[in-house]
This record gives sequence, C-alpha cells and structure tokens, in this order.
Amino acid sequence: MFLKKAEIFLLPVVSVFAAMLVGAVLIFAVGENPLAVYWIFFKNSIFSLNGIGYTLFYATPLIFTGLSVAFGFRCGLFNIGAEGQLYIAAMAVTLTAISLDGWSAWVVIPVCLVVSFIAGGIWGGIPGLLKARFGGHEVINTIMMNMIAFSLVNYLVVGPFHRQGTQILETDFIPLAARIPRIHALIPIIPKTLPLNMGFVIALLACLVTYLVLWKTRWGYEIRAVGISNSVSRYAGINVNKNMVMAMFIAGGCAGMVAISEVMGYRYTFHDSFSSGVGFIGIAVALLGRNHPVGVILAALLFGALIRGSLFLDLNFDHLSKDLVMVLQGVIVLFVATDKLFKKLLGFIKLPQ
Amino acid sequence: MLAVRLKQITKRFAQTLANDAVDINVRQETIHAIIGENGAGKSTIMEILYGFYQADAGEIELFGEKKKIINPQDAIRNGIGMVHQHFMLIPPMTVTENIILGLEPVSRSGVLHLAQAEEKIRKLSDEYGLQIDPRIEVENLSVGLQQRVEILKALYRDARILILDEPTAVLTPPEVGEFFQILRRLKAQGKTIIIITHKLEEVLEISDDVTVMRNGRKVGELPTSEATANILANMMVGREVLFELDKQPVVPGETVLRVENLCVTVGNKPRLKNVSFDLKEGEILGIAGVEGNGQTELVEVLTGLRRLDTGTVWYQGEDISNLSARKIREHQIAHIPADRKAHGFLSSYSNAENQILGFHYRAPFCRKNGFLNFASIRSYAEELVKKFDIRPPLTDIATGTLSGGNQQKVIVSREFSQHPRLLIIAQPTRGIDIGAIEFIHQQILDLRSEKVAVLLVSAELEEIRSLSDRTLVMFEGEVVGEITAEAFDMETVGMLMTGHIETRSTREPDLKSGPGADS
Amino acid sequence: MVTRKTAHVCFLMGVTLLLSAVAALLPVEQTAAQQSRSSGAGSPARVEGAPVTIPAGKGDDLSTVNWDDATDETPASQEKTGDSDLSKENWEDEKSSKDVTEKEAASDLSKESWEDEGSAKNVPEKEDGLQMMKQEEIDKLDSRERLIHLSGFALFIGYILGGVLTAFATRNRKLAVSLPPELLILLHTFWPLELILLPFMRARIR
Amino acid sequence: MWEVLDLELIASGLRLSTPLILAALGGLFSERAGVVNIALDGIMIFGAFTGAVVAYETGNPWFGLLAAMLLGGLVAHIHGIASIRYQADQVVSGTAINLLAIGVPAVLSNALYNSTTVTPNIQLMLPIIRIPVISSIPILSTLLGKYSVLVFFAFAMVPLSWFVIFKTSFGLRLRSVGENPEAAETAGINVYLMRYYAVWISGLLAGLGGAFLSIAHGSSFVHNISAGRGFIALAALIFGRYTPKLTLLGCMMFGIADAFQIRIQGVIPIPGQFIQMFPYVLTMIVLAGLIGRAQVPAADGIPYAQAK
Repeated sequence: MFLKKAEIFLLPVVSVFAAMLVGAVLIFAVGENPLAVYWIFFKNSIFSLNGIGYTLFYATPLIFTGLSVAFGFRCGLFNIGAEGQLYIAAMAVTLTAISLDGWSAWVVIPVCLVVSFIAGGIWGGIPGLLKARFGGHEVINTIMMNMIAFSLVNYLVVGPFHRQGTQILETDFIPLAARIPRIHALIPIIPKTLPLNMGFVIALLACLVTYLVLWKTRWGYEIRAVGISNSVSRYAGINVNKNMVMAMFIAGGCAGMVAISEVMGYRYTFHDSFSSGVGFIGIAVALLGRNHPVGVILAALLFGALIRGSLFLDLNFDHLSKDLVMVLQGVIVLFVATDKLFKKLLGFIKLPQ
Repeated sequence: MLAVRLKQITKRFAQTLANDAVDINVRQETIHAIIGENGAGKSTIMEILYGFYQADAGEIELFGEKKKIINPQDAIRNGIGMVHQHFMLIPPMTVTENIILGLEPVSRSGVLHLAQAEEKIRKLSDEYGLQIDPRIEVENLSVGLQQRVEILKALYRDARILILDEPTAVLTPPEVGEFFQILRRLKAQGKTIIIITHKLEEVLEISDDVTVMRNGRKVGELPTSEATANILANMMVGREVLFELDKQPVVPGETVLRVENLCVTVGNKPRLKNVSFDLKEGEILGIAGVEGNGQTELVEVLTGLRRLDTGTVWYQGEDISNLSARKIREHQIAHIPADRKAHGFLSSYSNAENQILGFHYRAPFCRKNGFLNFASIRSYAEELVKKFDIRPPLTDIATGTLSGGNQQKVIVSREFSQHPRLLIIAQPTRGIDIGAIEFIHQQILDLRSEKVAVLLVSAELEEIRSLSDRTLVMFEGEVVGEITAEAFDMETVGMLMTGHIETRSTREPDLKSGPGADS
Repeated sequence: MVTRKTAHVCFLMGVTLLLSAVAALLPVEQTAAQQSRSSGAGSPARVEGAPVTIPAGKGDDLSTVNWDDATDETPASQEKTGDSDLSKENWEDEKSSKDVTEKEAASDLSKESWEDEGSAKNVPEKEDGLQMMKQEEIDKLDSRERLIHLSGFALFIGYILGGVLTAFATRNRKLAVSLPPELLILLHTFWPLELILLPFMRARIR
Repeated sequence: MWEVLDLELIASGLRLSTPLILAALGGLFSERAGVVNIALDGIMIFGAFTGAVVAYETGNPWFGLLAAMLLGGLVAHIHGIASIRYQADQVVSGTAINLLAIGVPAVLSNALYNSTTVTPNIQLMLPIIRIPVISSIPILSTLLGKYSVLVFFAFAMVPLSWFVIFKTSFGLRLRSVGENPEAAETAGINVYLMRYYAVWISGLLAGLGGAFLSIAHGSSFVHNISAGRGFIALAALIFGRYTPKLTLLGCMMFGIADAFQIRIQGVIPIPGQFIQMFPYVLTMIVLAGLIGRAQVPAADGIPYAQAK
C-alpha cells in the first residue's frame, strides 16, 4: 500500500504495455497483424496535428468520467454509474437549453453548466444515499441506476422529445445561445472541422478544482479520511454518511459534465446512445491514473488516443472493430488491480527509494 | 527424556532478530513455562516449533529424534498442538465443525460424519473434564470455554505436546484456577505442556521448569522450585522492575464527569446496566474488568460513538449525553481508543495529517474559507514529533509505516496536545514496547498533575494499580465494586472482576456504584 | 486414503444420473428444431429483458415484448401435448405417433382452454396443416435430433463427472498437492490431460 | 391488466429465474469462500457467447453448454488469480472481467460472423422436457409442463449446493476459508486452493446461466445478453442471506418480476421503458431493505496473504 515513488509512475506504464501485449495476442488470434493495428491506432491519433486534436476531443469526456470514478474511489466508493449519470445529465442539459430558448448566452450557458452537474449529481447521489442510509451495495445500485437511466432517456428521446421529421433518435437542437465555442474560435490555426471545444478546457479546470478540494481543503481531508477508514473517521468526529453522499453526488456531477463537451460543444442535441461507453472507460482511466487528477488527465489522453485510433479499425481491417478498446481497457483495469504481480516483476529491477 | 529440544534456533524478520541462537529443553510430561516481555521472541520460537515459520538456523528434536517441521500439518502429525493467543476458531460454526476442520471424518463421497465426530469429542471432553457440548456454536461460548475448544482441537489431533500462548490473558482469576486444574490433568495423562506467559505468579504456580527470554535471547532456564518472582522479574527485564512511577499526590478538584444510571443495549443484549460514577479533576479513575464486560460500550458512549438508552452524562454540569463525537471533542474531551488501527489513525495519512485528525476543521489548522493551513499544521506537527520523540522524527511519513509504539505516540501526542479537561484512555499500552509504555504512563501522570481528569480503561490490572487513584470494577455491564488506590489488592479486584462480590466491600459508602454491587 | 472408493461412488452416481437423465430426455419435444427455427427469427432481441449497458445494442429493447409466451405457445409445443406421453418407447414408429397426435390435437381443446386463451385459439388448424405436409420429414429430422441430443448429453454429463472424478481421485496425490492451485484448477478443467499425468502422480500423501 | 397474472406468468417466471439461480448459486460458492464475485454478469456474457458459438459451429447445443461452462470457469479463474494470488481489490478485478465481457465477445463475433452484436441462430436448442405424468394434469401441466433441461438442472442444483456446502468436508472447508482463513490455514487447509475451487465453481455455474440465455432461452447470442442479470443474482444472493434456499426464493421473485415486466408491456398504458425498469428498481429496494440484516461471511472480500 505504500508505494515507492518510482513505482507510482512505473506500474501504470508497465500494466499498459502488458495490456497491449494481451491485446496483440487477441488481434493475432482474429488473424490480423498486431503491429499494423497498433500502427493504425497511433498514426491517426498522435502522429498528426489533426489526430492529436481528435485525441484531445475524445479525451475530454474521459477526463470527466475518470474524475467521477476517481472521486468515488477517494471516498472508498466504486462509481460504476458514470454512464447512466452522463446520459441523464445530457438529457437534462438538452431540455433546459431548449426551454431557455431566446435567453442570452450569459444566462443559458452558466445555467446549463450547473444543470449538467446537478443532474448527474442527483443520479449519483441516490446510490450514495442508499449506501449511507441502508448500506445498499453501491456497485450494484449504480449499475441498476444505469439501467434505469438508459430506459428513461430512451423513452424521452423516442417519445415526447423526439425531433420531428427524422428517423435518428435525437431531440431538437439546442439554441445557439447554449452552444460553447470550438477551440478554433480561439486559436485560428486549428482546422474548423475539429470538434474539440471549450469542454476540454473546462475538463482541465475540473481536474484542478478536484485536486484543490481533495488535498487542500478540510472537506477533501474528510472525504479521503472516510475513504481510508470509516471507523477512524467516525472516531475523529467526521460525519461518514454525509461525506459518502457528498462524494457520490460530486462524482455524479463530474460524470454529468460530459454533457458540456458532448451536447453543448459538439452535437448540440441529445443523440440516443451518443456515449459509446465512456462511463465505463472512466473506470480504467481512474484506476490507471491512480485516482489522482493529473493521472486521470494522462490516462484519459491515452484512452482518447485509443478511441480515436479505434475508429480506423473498421475501415482498415475486416476482422476488427472498435470494441478492441473495450478489451484493452478491461485488461488494463485487470492489470492495474493486480499491481502486486507487477511489483514483483519490477522487484528484479533496482528502484530508487 | 526430552519431549522437545530446540537447538540454536535463529530467526530474523526484516531488520529485527526475533530469535538469536535459542536453546530450549522441555522434559516429557512436565509443564514448561517460557516467560519474557512483549517482543522477547517467545511467541516466535513457538510458532517455529509449530511450523508456522521456518527457522533460519538451528534444529528441532522431538522425543530424541531430529525433525523438520515445515508447516502446521507437519507439527500436528508430530503430535504438537498449539493454542494461539488469538483463538483460531470460526464463531458461526459448531464446536464439532471447528474441531474436525482439516481432518474431517468422511464417508467415501466426502460426506461428513458429524455424529461420529461428536461422539469422539464428547468422550475427550469428559476424559479431561472440559465440559464442552460439541453441538453448540462457538460464538455462544464464553472465552474460557472457547479456549477449551482450542485445547480439544489439539487433543482431537492426539497432540502429545501442547503449546499455549498467553492462555490466561483472557481468563478471569477463577477461570484461571479451573484452567490450571485442566493443565494438571493433562500433565497427569502424559501430555507435555509448554506455556508462554509474562505473568510471574502463574509461572510459579503451575510450571515445573521456566525458560526466561529477553529480546530474542534465552537469558536463563531453571526449575521452578528454584525460582522466585524477583529472580524471574530481573531476568525478564534485565534490571529492577520499576512499576512505581513518581506519582505526586494530587488533591482532586471539583467533579468534571458525572455518569448517572447509564444503560446501553446492543442488539438485544444489555451491555451497560445502571452504570454510575463521577470523576474529579486531577484524578485518575481506573476501570478494571475482563474485556467484554461493558468497558468498550462505556467508552463509546462517553465519546459519542454510541447512543445511550437511558441515563445521563454530566460534564462540568452540562448534559452531554448522545452528543456527536465532534461535539464531545469540542468540550475538550480527549479519547485514546483501545484499538489504534481500527480507530486511532489513518494508516496512509502522514504523521502531520494524523496529528490534526479530529481538529482538522478548526483554527489554526483550517482557514475560514475551508482551506487547510499547511504552514501551521507542519510547525505544529514538528513540535509534537519533537516533544513526544516519535521515531523516525518526520512529519510527512505515513503513520502506517511506524512501529506500534510510535503509532501510539502519534495518537497520544494528538490527544494530549489540545488542552483536554477530561481524558478517556482505553488500553493505552497494548502491544507496545516497555520504553513507550513508561513514556506514556509518565505523560498521563503529568496531565493528572495539571488537574486533568483521567478515565483509564485497561485489561492490565498492573497498569491500573500503578496509575489510578480510584478503581471501578466492571462485570457484565455493571459496576460491581469501587476500590481506592490504598485498598487496591489484586485478590479483591480479581474476585470482583468475576462477579464474586466480597462481603467486606472496600467501597466508601457515599460513593455511587451500580446496584449490582449491593446484591 | 478413500480415493478408490470415492471414485467408485462417483461413478455410480454418474451412471444413475445419466440413466435418469436419459429417461427424462425420452419424451422430448420432437420438433425442437422447428421451434428453434420458427422462433429463431425474433431471437436476437428475445433475451433482452431490458435496455443494455452499452448503447450499441440498445435498439433492441422494444422488440422484447412478450417474446416469452411466444415460444411457449409455438405450435410445436402444443402438438406435443399428446404423443410425447406414449412416444417413450416407439418414438420412431411414425404411424402410431402420428394419428395419436391428431387424436390428441382434436381432444385437446378442453385442455388448451385451460392452458390459456390468447395463443391457443388458432393452434389446432395450423397444427394439422403442419402435420399433413411434412410429418415424415419432421420424424426423420426428429430422430436425428434425438441422436444429437443423446450424444451431446452423454458427453456433457460424462465430461463433468470425469472432472469431478479426477478431482476426487487426485486430491491426495503428491503432485496434485504440490502443484500451485492455479495450475491444479486448470488441470481439473481439462482433466483428460490430468489423466495422462495420472501415472506420474502415483505418490500419495498419507 | 389482470389477465397477465395467470399460471403462465409463474411458468415463464420460473423460466426467467433459471439464469439467476445458476449465477446466484455461483455467487454463493465464491462469497462463502470469501471472494466477492461481482464478475458474475461478465461471466454469464462470456458463457452465453461461447455457448452460442460452439452450439452453432458443432450443431450440438450440449457441446455449447459444456464449452460455456468450462469457459465460465476459466474466466472466473482469471478473477481468482487476480484477487486470490495477487490480492487485488476483488470488486475492481471483477469489474475488469465485466468490462472484458463487453469487448471480447464483440471483437470475436465480429471476427467470426462480421457482426459485433449478434451471432447466427443455432440450429438446435437445448431440448424442452415434459414430465409425462404431470403434463397430463391440467394446472400442473401449465405450471411444470415443459421447461428446458437447464431449468430442471438449475432447480436441482439448489439442494445439491446446499448439500455440498453444509454437509460435506469440502463445504466445511470452503466455509471456514470464508469465515476465518487464518484458522483454516492452521487447521492445515490450503486457503488459496479452496478459494480457487470456489471461484472456479462460481464461474462454471454462471457460465451455464449465460448459456441458458443463448441456447435454451434464446437461440443466439446478442450484445449484452445478460442485461444485468448477474448483478440481480448478487442482489438475490444478498436477499437470500447467503443460504441456498432463501437465495432460490429471491431468484424466483426476480424471475417472476421480470416475466411480469415482459408480459405486462402493451397490456397497460405505461410506456415499455418504464415497465422495463421494474426489476431494477425492485433490486435496489431489496438491497436497501435487507442488506443490513444479511450476515456476510466474516472474511468476505478480504484478500488473504498466506503465512511465511
């Protein structure tokens, strides 16, 4: 539990490489050339300006969900519900934005930002409440909340709020006032096609805030304390239940903020099943990032690159689909969890104390 | 003929040398005591004999022949049985299930033959007069009986050599009596018994030979007939035992804490029955009693960790019953928990962070805006680390990496440094080295002379005797006796602890105490 | 110490289980194949009790609607009500099974009304049409299926019992005990390998 | 709407509770041995996929069943190695398995059949058995009339598991390892081996449960076929206080709830999506209501480091 400095940085890297090896085996099994595949991955994600831009774009929601899961972990809670939380938040934001049609951006955007956080927060807070109040298993409960969220938004987007005259499962578009600018609005050299938007900046800010809250304030001190030991916290006069609910609420809120980059910054509408599992990839991001905001950013960038790269798999290989990312992240989570194994491996190398 | 012969056993953990070339010779059909302070390595060497650890050097002879014992199964096969200090029992399972675990009598297809096992167990239990019902779940047995189950476990595996690690630590004096009877019976039946303890009087009473150990070495081995408490004590500690701390007389001031008819029920078991007492400033009130007789609940109630059912807790004339733990702290009531790992500190937090735990939310450690004031935290921590000489003297090292004694010091430093008026201390010196013990005892006395009221809960009668001005004895949730420091004698307390109320009660009539005492 | 006896008992257990299972298998739904095909169409969605964790599959949720009774009331199953009772022995004899079926199908109405309203109504005539056309094929196909089922079942049970058996048999062998648990489990999973190793793991620990 | 509350409801309820029972019994084994198995859901998916593929390729559902079972065991074994040997956080490694269960089948089925979400229909499903005598008795025939073999198998597993866990030496050791591994080890029991066995068994059973969905209940694998049943099974297990009988009860409750949910759709004027929420909401309620009183095995979820 007490890692050497070097290990903290080395272990994730090692486990990522190990995971890519496993992935390579799988790729080979389905009859493709691993090297070629990984080359495609990275050629399109980090070896071109455009690619990097897209990598950042795909990393944005992952930063949010990664933060969400990490925050939960810091309080000893496992938030698998990011996926559901972000759907609810996205829907909430869309509806608020639409209903605020005609107001000035100065009103709409702040309101939407807050709504995204609150909506996700509530969805995450419920399992937190159940945990605190009844000791209901937060993992199972967040999963159930996912299921419920999917049904709910599916109903809303199929039924009452479905955009007229289209087969696509989408709501109406949000008013211009509710849309946040793309990056190229700030930095002209960036191509207009790039969907990277202010959501990314907000994500970075969120990381900064999370860091400050967790490590610099009394609230963070308490949340982390609860995460380490309920009994000690109770002894120290910390309200464990309150902190649990708080943590889950904030975690949900972080997940909810995905709506900012996806709805307000990119699609401008609620598109059914717009998030291809970023809520779950968030778990891998958090664990790989050792539940630290900086780590989360780095891990999110990695997975952003993977997602970006994976989009080219279907085009270039007839035996591979983008689901490979899911496999990779699954393996990564597994390996991060079994860091004892890798510590053993690293044991052979002498590490600076 | 020697039952056990340990030659030059050496065992090293990480840095510490647990056993250094230790020889032990145990004669057949005798009771052999191994005594020593905590960390003298007496448990380690027995774990080696039982195959739990492997010796780095040295060899083991059983009944004259050299043996290699690589794991407990080996030990069992060689007729060695061990009763650990922390019982290796599975509470929700029945006595039978617990005993047969590992060599179950089974039919061809692996189906249990419980009846058959129960029969055998009942026979054994009668044979040695253990009076154990094989059908009952272990969790419903008293500690004393659980210990007998452990012994049965060994006998069931027909052990010829029985190792008992601190067997009397958990027993009340009368239980100890019965227990010794059992030991003698076992000896008479031809068993060889090795008993690890640090209680001299017991050694003198029960054993035939004594081996004394001190920090990893054997410092002597002699027949009990030649031993006296003093000789053994000196060998154990290596110097005159100074249990007498310099304890200036303090005139108690006005009452700080007054507890009236406290009742607490956990689940459906009453744990505290009409507990009443009061505590004056500058006074140390000891709470004696076998563990699990309500002390834990009492402390929890007083520190706001558990709600009381009826009764009131007056603190300086204010009713503080059922206040939250934080509110209680704000009344300058400090609390040193019995189980430091489970309650006392956060293992992966730094010393500094742990030293503000519970006070982290208020000045000077926290600013108005909710941000922590690290400058002041660090300086505060450095000061404490120096004052309580915590080693290593670092403020940013994770407390979990420190030794038990230093962990305890971190807790003590935190609790003692926020100007407490009332100090609630539970098992302050459990499992820590002598140096730390004496240091902490001194700290407690210093606070006492600063007119702080101290409530001291301890299972170590010796500790209570040497520190407290008054002692309450608890039995099954009741205060069954109250004894002044002058009148304190082990005998009386022992009887009280087990519910045998003395006729000549040593309590001053005017003082409150539970009705149980009057029955 | 008890290994051989254990093995013995396991074997007996296995045989009895096998027999009982075969017995139970005899009155099997004859045109399970038909059924699977007829209902197969809708199948992708059928098990979707709910929307799914990964949106990709989410489209299907709605199509799940009461698939469940659909299969129960497929013509095939109705038809069976009758003949399977006596098709215990002479299932290959199409004559008997056939006209019995028809008889049953006719006299069945009473029961169907019991079973449930909705789907039972239109069953009989569909039934007959089906009968008329390809009774022979059905039976041919059916006997083939029966073979598949029996062989498959035999292998299934056989493999499981074999696993249990070897696990038991080797449980006190030195090699098995000294083996790291991870590998041991793997060996048990692929116990035929283990059997090959058996000669090398003679030694027992007491 | 009341017409849905008939015997068929119970019948299909029992049918739908089958995968839950198998998974829950799996969970029972592993949790009794002190390993939290949140991976049940993923294992079911793996099982369903393998079952469908093998059954399709070999044309024999039984082979599919066997393969599903074994693969389930192996996948669980991965979870075992992570959480037993390397003392990983059991929930995390379980989640890893669940994540893999999203990706791996998709990749493979894409490689095999060029579809990431569906495998082709199998030619032959597991047989549906009818008990001769009963099927001629009106009510019973509806109730116990005709079920897939696996349904009977699942229900038979309940008493069997009870027997194994509480009446055999294997079970005794298994429980001891889950309650107090240290004591078990001093009694000469190989804690790791017992835990591996338990997790492995849980995998075998969950694998079967998955296979039921794809080759007995349905006739092909579809994306996320388990629809969270693995987690519901866990809930049922907690509801059942880690005892086979009560767990069976819980599973049947959820099964019937699910059947009701399916049958009620379109009958009452509530949008299907809301009706589909029913089992999930029920799960949360159950967890909230009962977890307090469930007596979890003492060492459940706590990794054990062997001595020496």
